[in-house]
Amino acid sequence: MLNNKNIVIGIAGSGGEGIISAGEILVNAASSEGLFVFMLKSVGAQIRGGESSIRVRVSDLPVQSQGDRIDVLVVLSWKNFLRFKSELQLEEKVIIVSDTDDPMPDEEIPLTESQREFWYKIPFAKLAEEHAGTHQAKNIVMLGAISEIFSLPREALSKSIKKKFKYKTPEIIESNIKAMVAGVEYVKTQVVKNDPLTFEYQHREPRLVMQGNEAVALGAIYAGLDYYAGYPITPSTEIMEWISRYLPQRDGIAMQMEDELASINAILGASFAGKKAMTATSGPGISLMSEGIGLASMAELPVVIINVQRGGPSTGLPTKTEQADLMQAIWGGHGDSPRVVIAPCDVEDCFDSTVLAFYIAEKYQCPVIVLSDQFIGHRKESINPESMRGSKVGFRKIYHRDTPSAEDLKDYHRFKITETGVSPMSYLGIKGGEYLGSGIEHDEKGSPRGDAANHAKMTEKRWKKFEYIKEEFRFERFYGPKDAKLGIIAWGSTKGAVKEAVLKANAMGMSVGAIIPQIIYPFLIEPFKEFIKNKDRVIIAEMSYAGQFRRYLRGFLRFSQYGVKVVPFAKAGGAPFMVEEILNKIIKEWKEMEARR
Amino acid sequence: MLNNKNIVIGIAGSGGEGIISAGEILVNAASSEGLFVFMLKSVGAQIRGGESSIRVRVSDLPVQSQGDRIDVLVVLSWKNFLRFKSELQLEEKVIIVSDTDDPMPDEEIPLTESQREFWYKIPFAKLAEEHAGTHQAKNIVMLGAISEIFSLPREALSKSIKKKFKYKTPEIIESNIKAMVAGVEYVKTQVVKNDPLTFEYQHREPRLVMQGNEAVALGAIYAGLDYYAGYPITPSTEIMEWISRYLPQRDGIAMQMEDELASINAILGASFAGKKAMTATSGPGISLMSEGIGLASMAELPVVIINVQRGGPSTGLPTKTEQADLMQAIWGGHGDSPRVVIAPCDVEDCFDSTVLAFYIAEKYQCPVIVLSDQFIGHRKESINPESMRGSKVGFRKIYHRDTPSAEDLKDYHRFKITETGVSPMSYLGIKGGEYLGSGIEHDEKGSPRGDAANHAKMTEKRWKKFEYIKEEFRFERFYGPKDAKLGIIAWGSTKGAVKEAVLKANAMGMSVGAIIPQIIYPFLIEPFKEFIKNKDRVIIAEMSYAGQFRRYLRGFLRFSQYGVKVVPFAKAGGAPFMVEEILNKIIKEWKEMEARR
Amino acid sequence: MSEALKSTDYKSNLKPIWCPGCGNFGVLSAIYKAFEELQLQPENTAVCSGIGCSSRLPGYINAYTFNGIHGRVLPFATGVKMSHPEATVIAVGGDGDGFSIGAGHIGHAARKNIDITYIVMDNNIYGLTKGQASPTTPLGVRTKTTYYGNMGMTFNPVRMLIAYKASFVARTFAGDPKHVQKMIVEAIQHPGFSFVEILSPCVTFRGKDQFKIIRDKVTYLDGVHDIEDELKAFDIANNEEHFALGVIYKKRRPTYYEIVMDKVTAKAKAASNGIAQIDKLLEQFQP
Amino acid sequence: MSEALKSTDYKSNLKPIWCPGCGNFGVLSAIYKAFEELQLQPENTAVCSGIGCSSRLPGYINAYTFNGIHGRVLPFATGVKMSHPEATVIAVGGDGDGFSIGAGHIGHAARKNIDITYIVMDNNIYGLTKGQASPTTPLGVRTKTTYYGNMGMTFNPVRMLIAYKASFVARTFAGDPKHVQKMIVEAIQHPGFSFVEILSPCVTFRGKDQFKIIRDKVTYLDGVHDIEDELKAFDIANNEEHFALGVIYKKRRPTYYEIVMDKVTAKAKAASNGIAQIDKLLEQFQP
Ligand SMILES: Cc1ncc(C[n+]2csc(CCOP(=O)(O)OP(=O)(O)O)c2C)c(N)n1
Ligand SMILES: Cc1ncc(C[n+]2csc(CCOP(=O)(O)OP(=O)(O)O)c2C)c(N)n1
Ligand code: SF4
Ligand code: SF4
Ligand SMILES: [Mg+2]
Ligand SMILES: [Mg+2]
Repeated sequence: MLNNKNIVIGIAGSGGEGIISAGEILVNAASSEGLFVFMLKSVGAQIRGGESSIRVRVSDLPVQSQGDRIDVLVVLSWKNFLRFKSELQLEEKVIIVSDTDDPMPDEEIPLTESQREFWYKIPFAKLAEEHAGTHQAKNIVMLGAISEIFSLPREALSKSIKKKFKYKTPEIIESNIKAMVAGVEYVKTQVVKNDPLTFEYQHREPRLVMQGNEAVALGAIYAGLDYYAGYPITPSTEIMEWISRYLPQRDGIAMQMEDELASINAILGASFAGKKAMTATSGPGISLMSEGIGLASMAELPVVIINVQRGGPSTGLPTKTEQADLMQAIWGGHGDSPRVVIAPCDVEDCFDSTVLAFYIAEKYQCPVIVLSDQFIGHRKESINPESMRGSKVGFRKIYHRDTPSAEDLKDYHRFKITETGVSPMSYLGIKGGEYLGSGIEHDEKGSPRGDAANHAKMTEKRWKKFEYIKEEFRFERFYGPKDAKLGIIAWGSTKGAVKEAVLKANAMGMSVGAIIPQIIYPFLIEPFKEFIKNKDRVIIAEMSYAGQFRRYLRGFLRFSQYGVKVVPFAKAGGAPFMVEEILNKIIKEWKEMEARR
Repeated sequence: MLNNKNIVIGIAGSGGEGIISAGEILVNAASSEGLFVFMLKSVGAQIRGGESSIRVRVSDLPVQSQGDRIDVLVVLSWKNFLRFKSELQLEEKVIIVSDTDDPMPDEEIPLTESQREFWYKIPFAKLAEEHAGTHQAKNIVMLGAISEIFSLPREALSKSIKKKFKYKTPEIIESNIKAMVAGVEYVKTQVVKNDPLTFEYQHREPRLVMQGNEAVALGAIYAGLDYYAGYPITPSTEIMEWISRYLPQRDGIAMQMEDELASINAILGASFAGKKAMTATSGPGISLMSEGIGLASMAELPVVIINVQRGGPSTGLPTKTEQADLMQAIWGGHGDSPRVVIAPCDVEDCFDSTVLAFYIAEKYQCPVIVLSDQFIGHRKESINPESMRGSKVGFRKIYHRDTPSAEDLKDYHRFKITETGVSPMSYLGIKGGEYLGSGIEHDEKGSPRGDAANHAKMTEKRWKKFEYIKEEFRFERFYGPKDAKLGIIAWGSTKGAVKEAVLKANAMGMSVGAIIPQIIYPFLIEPFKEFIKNKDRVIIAEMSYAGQFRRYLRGFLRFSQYGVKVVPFAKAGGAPFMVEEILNKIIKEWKEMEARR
Repeated sequence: MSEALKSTDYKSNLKPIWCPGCGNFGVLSAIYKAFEELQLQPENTAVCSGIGCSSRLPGYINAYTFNGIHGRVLPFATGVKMSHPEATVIAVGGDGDGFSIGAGHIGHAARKNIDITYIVMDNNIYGLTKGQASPTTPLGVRTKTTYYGNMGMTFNPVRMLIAYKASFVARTFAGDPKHVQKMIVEAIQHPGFSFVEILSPCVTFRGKDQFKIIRDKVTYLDGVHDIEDELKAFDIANNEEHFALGVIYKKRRPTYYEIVMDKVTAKAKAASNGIAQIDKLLEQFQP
Repeated sequence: MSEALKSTDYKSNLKPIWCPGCGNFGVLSAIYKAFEELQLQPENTAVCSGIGCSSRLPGYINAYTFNGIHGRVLPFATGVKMSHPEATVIAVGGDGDGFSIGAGHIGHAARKNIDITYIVMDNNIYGLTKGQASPTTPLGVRTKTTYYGNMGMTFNPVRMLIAYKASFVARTFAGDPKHVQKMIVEAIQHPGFSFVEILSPCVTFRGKDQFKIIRDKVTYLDGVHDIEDELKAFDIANNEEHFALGVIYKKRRPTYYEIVMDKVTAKAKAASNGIAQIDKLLEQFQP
């Protein structure tokens, strides 16, 4: 069933064919018309020349996920398409657009009759050569062609092309425009449209286009980041790249360190010196930071650590997504080391979660880990600009650690036991607030102390903050009816598919509710209790083979006390959930429930 | 109530006063008479000259713990005693032995009348000076004196003194014997015994005296350790020190590396090269090893990692005990990285657990973490020598990884998917078995592969081993009646106090059962189900403020399904549980249970 | 102007718990005096460390002090300095902390010329963990982990620091606190990364005679060699029979912070016409 | 005796996925030839690496190969070598893997004189992560993380290795595979820690002209300097205008394994009269 307000286009080819540029031009064009977009890219292990593919969803309505089925498959080279077979599935009623001069290797891609039904062949390379003077512009020819076939926003497209090449010579810009026009003209004159898909949409205010990693970087800057130290690692590196370019515009300092051990300790130093500090990394880097994060817990230093999760364990799948660093984020340190874990669920939420992370870190003087993942970090989404403008965020307050009063400074106790566990924090430059910070157990003054009684007292102090965090934050995301008997619990990037599946399921007549926490740890039990109390069963969907999220939830939530059946839905990462996968699970459980009535 | 078959002696003084030597002579003497001993030592943060104390329990019957009350308190210097007030509690009916010439600072130690009732003052230093020619021998005078007062094995004592000083000159040995005799004689002639404590025991075959860390080292050597790489860290260092001295006697190699990152990677290298390899560390070192342990999971390399836990987080309490590295051991890596976690519960079990760790590592080709702690690692216990002799262990088989057959080598697939998930492992030197090992996701041959389908398959392979481990091992330690309605679950070093408390509680007429797992992860659910199924409530006792063990158990065990109430009993570490603490908790819960009948 | 600070003003309330006779006492008193000489303000002074006997030193100083984790003092101090460039930032530690577990950081702090002073109390042993070999323990010496004698060649820290392009490299001896003081003062005054190796005996695990042994081996630099000549400095460092004490190498080059201000912040702010506001940063995401 | 192995026998089934023109191709082919020249037996050869484009190299070799984690190749290789002393053990990697995250390990492998060959394909950039600064990226160069130009001085690896007391230090250039082969052969033949820096251009992130730029800067050592003279070697290394290619320093000293066998295992076994049995080890715990 084709839905003309929502189109998913897959494009595959080799790295050198400008697949990703084409995708970017397309999403920019769509966003400037106010459409909703969602773009994933996927590249091979090869740095240059390898295979490359993108998946663009353009919609007149808000989109939650990458979309299940590919409506239009554009192939710039069949050879490279082959490597993405598992990611760009060929659906039955797919519409194929390929280069006339690139024959498909029949034996390897046995297309069915219905898959062959709508198949446009256009001489991309030849047209590019003829009209732009170089076959390199074949990606632009392609854009022109598909915009004509499916009625994609054409004007916006040529604006986007101009913008894309704005630092190039006028000749280059012009030849690319020519390439686009050549594509359009070719379709107009040589192609007979026989497929039913004609995209329909309303023009609205332009939206921003942003990657999850960029949203994190922006969030950090919005929250008042002063100091960044990091070490490159896929798929987090864009955060550092963006920050090292733009943080200096705000008088901040960004440093590339020699490794992650150095990065975490450098930001601890900055925090000790009174600054808002952050680092970003991925799995292997987080493992290396374990010791330093524990130091932040013990020395009660506010820091924000971004983990853009990738497939693991070890080096694992550096360019693929997974949700298997959850337990490590919560429990990865030696000793009882309190830290807060927050998980963004989409690009916009990367911004919000990062702002929130700084708020909690500074207010509660503890490390906060933000668990993003490759699926969010590397995708582009359209964003409502209002959600990020300085004056508009509002929802998230900006906080800077409480400093000692003159009274406090008379006999300063850095780790004074207070009702909330939070003690006023002095730092370099504050006269009278000098103290010894340390990773060794200490008393309220900061002096090292090894007895059990003091340790018990100070441990309690450090954990007490959690009670106040649990008090301060309650809201979690709920979808679907509250009184549904079937529930889904998921976290992070799995939200997209879950939300879409839940909306669909309800539209199909099932009653299903979902909850997606943003603050993962400490565990805000109330909303969960509320959520599960009237459920018959809940599906726990996650991209962790070991079912980390399920184990975690069960550690805190007595499902069986409420008579709720837990339905594990755990899979290894590599590819994000499809809406259909979740929907099928819902249907299965729903049927079982109905049968048991 | 004094029990004359069981005596707990506390000795406190300054580091230079030979407190620890005195304790060692005493436990050796007792063990050579076949008595059961348990000795804890505690030193201040100062390297030399600081305070130092020991607690020795000597018994005619097997002992499980350090003993709750101190029967005899020997004070070599009151000033230093003060620093141990919290560790060497003064019970009401304590018997005090102190130096006539070391006055007690009354204001600071307000002794009650009954504490003053039995108080022997003996001029230790003066007698030492007179009889041995140096006040340094006052610890030996003290030993003579208390052996006379309480009828401790005297003959054995002088043998132990001789042994202790066997590398010294005959003059030194002689003067120490004189010191002992002086103590004995002084008591005989000048002291009127008025306390009711006279130790009674039967002479038996001598027992060995060993520290937990030494038992680990021995276990490793018994299991066939070839290569050790490590970095010193309290309280694990003795393992490395012992191994670097004795492993070379067995043609093995022990290396001190530059840090823990190097240590873990070096043992991975050794394992890759076909050797049995191990490292030992404590909290901060384990945090640094997280990444390397994940590599072991991914590359399926057998290695054994010993973590002698200390108080945390961060540098924490380096010389104190805690059980708060549990979750990190299980979940500390990024990604789903299978590892086995084993916890010894006493000194003898350190040996057994290490042998078992090598067995599992080699058989299942995965990292195995042994979670000991400072409380076990640093204490001395008497051991039945038969439990460790080469020919007698028997219970634990020695295993060496399965190597590929000639058939396998024809087209060698290092990571071949098999029923058990274990694939024959080739290594350096085996012709035809050459392969690429890696931390990146790979296929059965070892070639890097990034697609989700392969990742799902290989992840399943790596985790499948767990099912077979769960099959192979079932036994866990049970104490008390199986049908008890009240249960306790604990792990590791908490066993001692729990076992003793359970035995006492049952003797007092309560019906309480306990279970102490040795293999912690994977979770062997059957014995636990069996254990909880008829319980009304279970106490979960652990030295982790955050209740890590409870969270872990709840993640796997549906207590509420069985209607079992979980009673948390979690405290921060620093000092191990006292039997009485556990017993009081048992009594409290028992009473509540009775009341609700 | 406030009153002059005395060396005792830099004492914290903690009492050192080093073994009697430990070389670190001499270092600590020299630091107090150096601080007095420089009239450092405690609120603008940070002294950081890792873990070790020597790493306990910050706790004894009245300033912003930090006793972090083993081997990571240099990155920590880097973060402090970059966040508070006008402060005096000092990193201290032992040979194990610095040259073993921390070995990966020194070169980077040096090549980046982070303006901190790094003081290593080198006692050729692991003191705190009670006597294991360190990277500077001489070959053949029996320690708790080298029962049959130490098996690795020793590091030559001064030589390494020169190779790393450190802009200030000095060596001194805890047995001569006046000289220690002098070196520390010069090191702190030097803009850029300054390294001071202090031979600071561990009397407990290396023996009480260490002071004498070292005293017999040291020679004082006469101050006439070309202090900017790396090759000469390397040559001086090569002599492991006699330890040359004094400033061995020194050259002024731009510090990391100077480069950042000049080459990064200035350019960045020019590019954005002053401090970029969020709304301005959002522009780049317009389609 | 079995038949002589050809360079193609060392090729694995994996096809290199480096960018066309990458310097590492030259290195790989030189390694195949060096292996042929030395007639290494694949089953007794280990080639290990960390992470990076260059660290992919082991996968392309038919031997026991390992592609571990970022920066830890030297400890891994150390464990391999000590477990299998008769094998040829080679560690390979990039400038980031070796000099940035792995910087803490080189000095220790060098001073212990572990008998492995460490080959660094130095391209002055992080290739695999797509173009960030490495410790050898020249000052001022714009990379993805140094938008306004690189801010840190560069490491001089050869100089560092000399300072670390490495017993064999050479430099070569991927643009001259014959020379690469020669250096690798000599390095493998050298008993002890041998280090070979290979200038190996990243054409994608440092530009295609790197080959030419480097070619213009290299000079070949004539083989007449005293190869055992550290000071001379340091002087040669100091020249960063012209890269001297060839063996810069080399001196035979006992390897770690030799010391262990001589000084440790021999003594230990003498102490226990041969291989100690468990029952014998238990004796020390008798009270
Ligand atoms: C990650 C980690 N590994 C090991 C240790 C244990 N440890 C503490 S201090 C130290 C070495 C101290 O030697 P050095 O730095 O020379 O200081 P010194 O005590 O000799 O002054 C070690 C190994 C630790 N605290 N953390
Ligand atoms: C712990 C960790 N941090 C970061 C990374 C990401 N990473 C992979 S390779 C690399 C740098 C590669 O540079 P280099 O070693 O010079 O190799 P090249 O690709 O240039 O050959 C980095 C930062 C990682 N894999 N692991
Ligand atoms: S152990 Fe050595 S370094 Fe540590 S305080 Fe004592 S003498 Fe000083
Ligand atoms: S990115 Fe550079 S180093 Fe990596 S393969 Fe390409 S050219 Fe070679
Ligand atoms: Mg030291
Ligand atoms: Mg590189």
